[in-house]
Amino acid sequence: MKNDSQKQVSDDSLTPLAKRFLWVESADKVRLAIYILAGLCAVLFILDFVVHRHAYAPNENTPGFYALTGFLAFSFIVLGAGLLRKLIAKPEDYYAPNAVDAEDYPEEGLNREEFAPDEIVENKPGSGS
Amino acid sequence: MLLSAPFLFLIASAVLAFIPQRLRAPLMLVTPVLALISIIGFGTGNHGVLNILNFELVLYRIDNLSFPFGVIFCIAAFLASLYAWHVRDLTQQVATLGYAGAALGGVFAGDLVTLFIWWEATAITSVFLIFARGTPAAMATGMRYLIIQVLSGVLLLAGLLMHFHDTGSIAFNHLGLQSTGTWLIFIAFGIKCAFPLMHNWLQDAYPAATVTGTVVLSAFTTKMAVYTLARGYAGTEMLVYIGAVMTLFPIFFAEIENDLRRVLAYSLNNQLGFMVVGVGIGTELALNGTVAHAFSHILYKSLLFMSVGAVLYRTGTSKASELGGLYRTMPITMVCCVIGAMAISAFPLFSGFISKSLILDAASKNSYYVVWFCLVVASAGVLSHSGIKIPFFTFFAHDSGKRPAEAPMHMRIAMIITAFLCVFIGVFPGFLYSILPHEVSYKPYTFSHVLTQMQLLCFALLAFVYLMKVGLHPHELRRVNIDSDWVYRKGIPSILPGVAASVIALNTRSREWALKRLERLGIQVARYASPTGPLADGWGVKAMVGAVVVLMFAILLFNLWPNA
Amino acid sequence: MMDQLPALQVMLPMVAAPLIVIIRHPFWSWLIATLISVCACWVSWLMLQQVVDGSIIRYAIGGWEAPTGIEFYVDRANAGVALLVSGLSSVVLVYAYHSIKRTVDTSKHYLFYAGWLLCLTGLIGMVITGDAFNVFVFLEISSLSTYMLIAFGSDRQALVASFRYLVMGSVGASFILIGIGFLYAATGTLNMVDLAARIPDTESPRAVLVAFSFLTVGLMIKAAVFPLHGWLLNAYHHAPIAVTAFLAGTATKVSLYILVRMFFSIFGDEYSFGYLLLNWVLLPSAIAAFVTMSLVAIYQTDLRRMLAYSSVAQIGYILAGISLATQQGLTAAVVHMFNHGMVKATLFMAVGCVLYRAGHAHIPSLERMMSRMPFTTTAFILSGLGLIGVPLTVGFVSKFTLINALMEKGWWPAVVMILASSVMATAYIGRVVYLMLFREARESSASGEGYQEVPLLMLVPMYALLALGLYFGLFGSQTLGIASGAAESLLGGYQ
Amino acid sequence: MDVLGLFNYWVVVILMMAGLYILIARYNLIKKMIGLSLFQTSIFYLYITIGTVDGGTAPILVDDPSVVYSNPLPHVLILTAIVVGVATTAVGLALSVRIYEAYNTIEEDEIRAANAEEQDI
Repeated sequence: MKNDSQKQVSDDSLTPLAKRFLWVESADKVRLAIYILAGLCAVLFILDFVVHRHAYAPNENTPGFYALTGFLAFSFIVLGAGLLRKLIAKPEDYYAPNAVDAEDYPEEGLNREEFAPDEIVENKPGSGS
Repeated sequence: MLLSAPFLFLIASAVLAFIPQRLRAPLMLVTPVLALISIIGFGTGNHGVLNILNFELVLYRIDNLSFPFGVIFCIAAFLASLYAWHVRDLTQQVATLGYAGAALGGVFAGDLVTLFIWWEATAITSVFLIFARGTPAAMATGMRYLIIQVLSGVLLLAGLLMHFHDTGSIAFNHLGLQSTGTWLIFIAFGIKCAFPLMHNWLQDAYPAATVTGTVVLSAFTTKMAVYTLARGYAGTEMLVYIGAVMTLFPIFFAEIENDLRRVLAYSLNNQLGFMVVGVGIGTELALNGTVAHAFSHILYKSLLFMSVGAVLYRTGTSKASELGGLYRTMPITMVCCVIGAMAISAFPLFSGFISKSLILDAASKNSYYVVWFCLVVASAGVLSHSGIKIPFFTFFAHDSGKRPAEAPMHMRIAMIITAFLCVFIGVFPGFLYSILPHEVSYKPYTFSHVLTQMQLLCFALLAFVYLMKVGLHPHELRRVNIDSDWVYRKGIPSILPGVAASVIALNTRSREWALKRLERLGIQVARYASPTGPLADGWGVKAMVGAVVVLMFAILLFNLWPNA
Repeated sequence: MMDQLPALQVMLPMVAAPLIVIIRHPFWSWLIATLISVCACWVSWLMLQQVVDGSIIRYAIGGWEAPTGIEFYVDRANAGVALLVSGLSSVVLVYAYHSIKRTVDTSKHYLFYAGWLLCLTGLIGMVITGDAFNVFVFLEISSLSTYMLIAFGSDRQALVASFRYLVMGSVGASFILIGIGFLYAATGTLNMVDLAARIPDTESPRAVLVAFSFLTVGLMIKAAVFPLHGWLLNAYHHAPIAVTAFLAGTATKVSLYILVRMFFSIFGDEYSFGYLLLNWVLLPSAIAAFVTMSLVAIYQTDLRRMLAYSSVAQIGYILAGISLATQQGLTAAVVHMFNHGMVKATLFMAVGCVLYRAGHAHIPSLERMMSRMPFTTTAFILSGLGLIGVPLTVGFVSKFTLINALMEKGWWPAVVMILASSVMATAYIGRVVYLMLFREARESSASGEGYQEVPLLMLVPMYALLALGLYFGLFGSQTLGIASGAAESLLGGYQ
Repeated sequence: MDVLGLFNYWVVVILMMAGLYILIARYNLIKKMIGLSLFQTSIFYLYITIGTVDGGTAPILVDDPSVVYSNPLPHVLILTAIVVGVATTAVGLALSVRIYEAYNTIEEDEIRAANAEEQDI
C-alpha cells in the first residue's frame, strides 16, 4: 500500500470507529497483513493437495486450479484493462455538455458537512479507543 | 385489485402530492410494507383477471417465480425510501413510488399487454429520477435513457402484436425464440436487461441520477427484465453465451472507470450476466440460482450504491481520483461498503456466495465448461472492480484530504439494515432458498466449495497486492472511457454535420429545382384548368364528337383486334 | 293494384304531363307535378318493399308476354334506382317552386313542369324496362325533355349548352340504337332476359362485339364518363338550378345503372371484363376522371361549375367500382350512386339558395356567407363534408367501401389516386367553406349585405335531403346492405 | 357474299361517316343538325337492312304459305326511331332559332367567342 499520506495522521481527523483501522497507515502493519494473506494463500494451496474435491468441470480437480485461475484472471483483467484504457480513455469533457462526467453534482442535492472533531471529544469517553 | 401491490404503490405515489411535507417520507416507508403484506395476503394464483374484447388480461399473477421478485422489490423500495428520507423533492418521491409500483406491476403481469403497460410505465416514471438532478447534462442523459427504454417498449408492443397474430394468445408464459414476434419481445427484454451492445443506457443513466435516485434505479428495471426473461425464455441456449459475454466485458470497463457509480453500473451489468446465464441454462437449479442471485444482488448492489451515494452526498463527488482516505471520518459507511463488496465478491458467509454458486454449479453440471470458466474468471474480476476498487479507492488508498462527516443517520440505518441482510442471507441461506421457485437441495457450505472460493479470492487478492507493489495497477485518472455508445453519442453526431450540410445543400438545390418545376407545372395546370382553359371550358360539339369517334374506334379496335 | 305498380310508376307522370299542359296554371301545374312525383316515389317504395328480399317482378305490358311483348323487369337493383330518381324528383320539385319562379317566365311554368314529368317518366322507364329497344325510347323521352329543361336556364348560354347536349345526347342515343340493332341482328330478340340467354350461343359473335362496343360508348356519353363528359359541364352550369340538382342526382346515375345492367346482366361479367378486358378502358378513364376533374374543380370560380366538375369526378369513382367487376366493387358503385346522388342534389340545392338571394354563384363573392345565410351555408358545408368523404358522412361509407374493394383486388395505384383526389376534393370544398365561414367581406361586395335566408319551402326539402344523407352516413350499414343485395342481383344476371 | 352484296351496309357506313364528319367539321348549327339527321338516317337504313329477308316481300299476310316475308319488327322499331329523330331535329332547330335570337349568329365558334367575352366580364 502507498504510504505517502502519513503526514496528516492525527487523532483529530478520526472517528472512534475509524481508529480501529489506523493500522492501514502503518507500513509495518500493512506488510504484516500482506504476509498473513500470503500465508493464508499458502495454506489454501496446500489444502488442495490434501482434500479431495468433488468436481464436474475438466481440470477443476487439478491441484491449484482455482488458485492459479484467481491469480492469473485477476492479473489479466487488471493488465488488460490498463491496455484498454490506452485505447478508449478520453478527456472528461469528451461528451460534454451532454454527459454528467464533466459537471459537478448540483449543490442543492448535497449536504456537505465537514467532519467536526468536537463531536468526538464529547463522544470520546463512551467510545474508548 | 386496488389493494394489490402495484396499485398500492401507485395510489401512494398519487397521495404523496396531496399530503404535507412531513408525512411524505413516512408514507414512502409504509407503502412497501403494506405492499409486502398484500403480496403475501393475496397468495399464489391469478388475481384481477379481466376479459376485455376477447383479451384475457391477468393483472396480478403471483406464483413461485414472481413471488420472490415481488418480495425483494418491496424490500428494495423500503430500503431506498429509508435511504431517501431526507429528500424533499416531490418529483423524486412520486417517481420512486411510481417506479417501484410499475416494476412490481410488470413482475406480476400475467399477460403481455399488461406487461407492456407496466413496461412503459417503468421507463416513464424512472426517468424523473434522472431529470431530478436538474442539470442540462442530466436532461440530455435522461432523454437518451427514455428514448432507449421507450424503444424497448415499442419493440415489446410490436412483438406482442405479432405474437398475438401468430398464436391468438397474449398470455405471458414460456415464449421461446420461435417467431419474429417472440424475437422482437426477446430484444425488448434484452434492451432492459442490458445485453451486450444494448447496455450503454445503464452506464449512461445511473451515474446521472440523483444520490438516492441511483439506488432506486439499480433495483428494478434490470431485475424486472431478468424476471421476464426467466418467464419467457428459460432454457434458451443463446442466453448462456450472451450472459457469459455480459459477465466478462464490463469488468474491463469497470476496472478503468473513474466514476464509482459508473463502476457499479458496469458491475451491475456483469452481475446481470450471471443471472442471464442461469436463465439460459434453464434447469431448476439454474433458475433457482438466477432468482437467488437477483435477490441478493439487489441487496448488495443497493448497499454499494448507498455507500458511494453517501460519499457523494457528503463530498460532492463520486470520482475515484478525487476520493481516498475517507475511512477516517466515514467509518460506518466504509464498513457497510466493505460488507457490500465482500457480498458481491461472494466471500463465504455473504449473500453473493450462496446465490452465485448455484449458477456456477448449474453451468458445470450442464457441461457448459467454457461458460463456467468464464464465470470463474468473471468472479475474480468482480473482486477486482467491486470488491477492491470501490472500497479501497474511496476509503483508503492515498488520502484525498477530504474530511466529510459521517453519512446522515437515516442513510446509516438504511445501509446497516442492508448490510445486515447481506450477511444474514449469507449465513442462513435457508431463508432465501425457501422462497425460490423450485425445491432447493443445494448445500452451499461444503468444504470443497468454501475452499475453492477462498482460493480464488485470496489468490486474486494476492495478485492485487502484487500488482500494486510493482505499480502495474492502473491509476485512477480523470478520464471517461468510451464504450459502444460512442457510435450514437459521438460517431454519428460527428459525421452528422457533414451529412446534414450536404443534405441541406441537396435539399435546397432540389427544392429550388422542384419549386421552379412546380411553378411551371402550376402555371400549366392553371392554364389548362382555369375556367377558360381547354380542360375546363365547355367543350364544343367538335371536340366532343371527336372524342366520341376516337374512343369508339379505340374500343372497336381493342375489342375486335384479338378476335379478328 | 299492387300488380300494376310498375306500369303505374311510368304511367303516372306520363299521363300527368299532358294534363298539366291542358291546365296551364303555374301553381297548379307545380302542385300536380309534385304530387305525381311523390306518388311515383311512393310506388317505387312499395316496389322496393316487394323485391328487397330478392324476388323479381316481371310485368308484361298490355298482357303481351315476353319475349313477344314488352315487359318491365323489377329487382332489387333497379327498384332502388327508381326510388332514388322519383325521390329526388319529389324533393327537388318541392324546392323548385320558388327557385323556378325566379328563373322561368311564369307563362311557361306549365311547360317546364310537364317537361319535368316527362323527364321523370323517361328516367324511371329506362330503369325498370326489360326491353332493350324500350330503353332507347325512354332514353329519348328523358333526353328530349332534358334539352328543354336545360334551355329554360336564365342566361343565353343555357341555349348553347342545351344544343350541345342535344347533339351529344343524340349521338349517344344513336350509338345505343346501333348497338341494339346489332344485338337484334345477332340474336333475334330484344328482351333483355332473352338476350342474356342467347348471347353466349350466338352464331355471329362479331356482331355482338360491335353491339357491345356501340352500347358501351353510347351509354358512356349519356353517363358523362370522362372523356365524354363535355356536355355535362355547361348543361349543369347554365340550366335552372333545380334542374341541375335533379339531373346531377339522377340522369347520369340512370345511365350508369343501364351500363352496369348491360355489363353484368346482359353480357355477363365474364364477357365484359374477362374476354374483352373492358377494365383497361374503364379504369383508366375512371382514374383520369377523378384526378383531372378534381384538379380542375379547384380552379373554378363558379360554384355550379365547380360542382359539375366534381360530379364528373364522382362518376369516376362509380366507374372504378364497376370496373372492378367484383361483388364488393359493385356494392361500392351502387352505394356511391345513391350517396352521391343525395349529396350532390343537396349541394346544388344549397347553391340554388345562394343564387336565389345573391343572383350569382361566383365563389370569391361568397365571403361571410355564414352570417348572411346561416342555414344554407350549414347545409352546404355538411354536404360538402359528405362529398369529401369525411368519416361519419355518406361519402365516407362509399369511398371506404370502394377503397376496400380496390385493395381486395390489389389495385394499389388506384387507391392512391382516390386518396389524392380526396385531397383535391378537400381543397375545392375547403376553399369555399373557408370563404363562407371566415373571410371578411371585402368592401366591394359589401353592397350585397343584408341577404336573408331563402323561403322555408326551399330550406325544408334541402334539409330533408341533408338529414337523410346524414342518417345514411351514420348508419351506413343499411344502405350498404341494400346495395350489396343490388350488386348481387346485378352480378347474378337474369334468372 | 361479295362486296356488292353488302351494298346497303356500305351506304350505311358512308352516311354515318358523313354525318359524323359534318358534326365535327362544320360550325354552323343548322349544318350540324343536318349532319345529325344524316347520322340518324343511316341507322334507319341499318335497321331496315337487317330486317330484309332474301326474296321476302312486304310483311302483309296473304293466303299463301310459300310467301316469304321480310321481318316486320325492325320496321316497327324504326318507325319509333324516326319519330324520335324528327323530334330531336325539331328541338335542335328550335334551339338554333333561339340561339340566333340571343347571339345573332349560328356559328358555334362565334358563339364561343361571345361566351368567352361574357366570362371575362
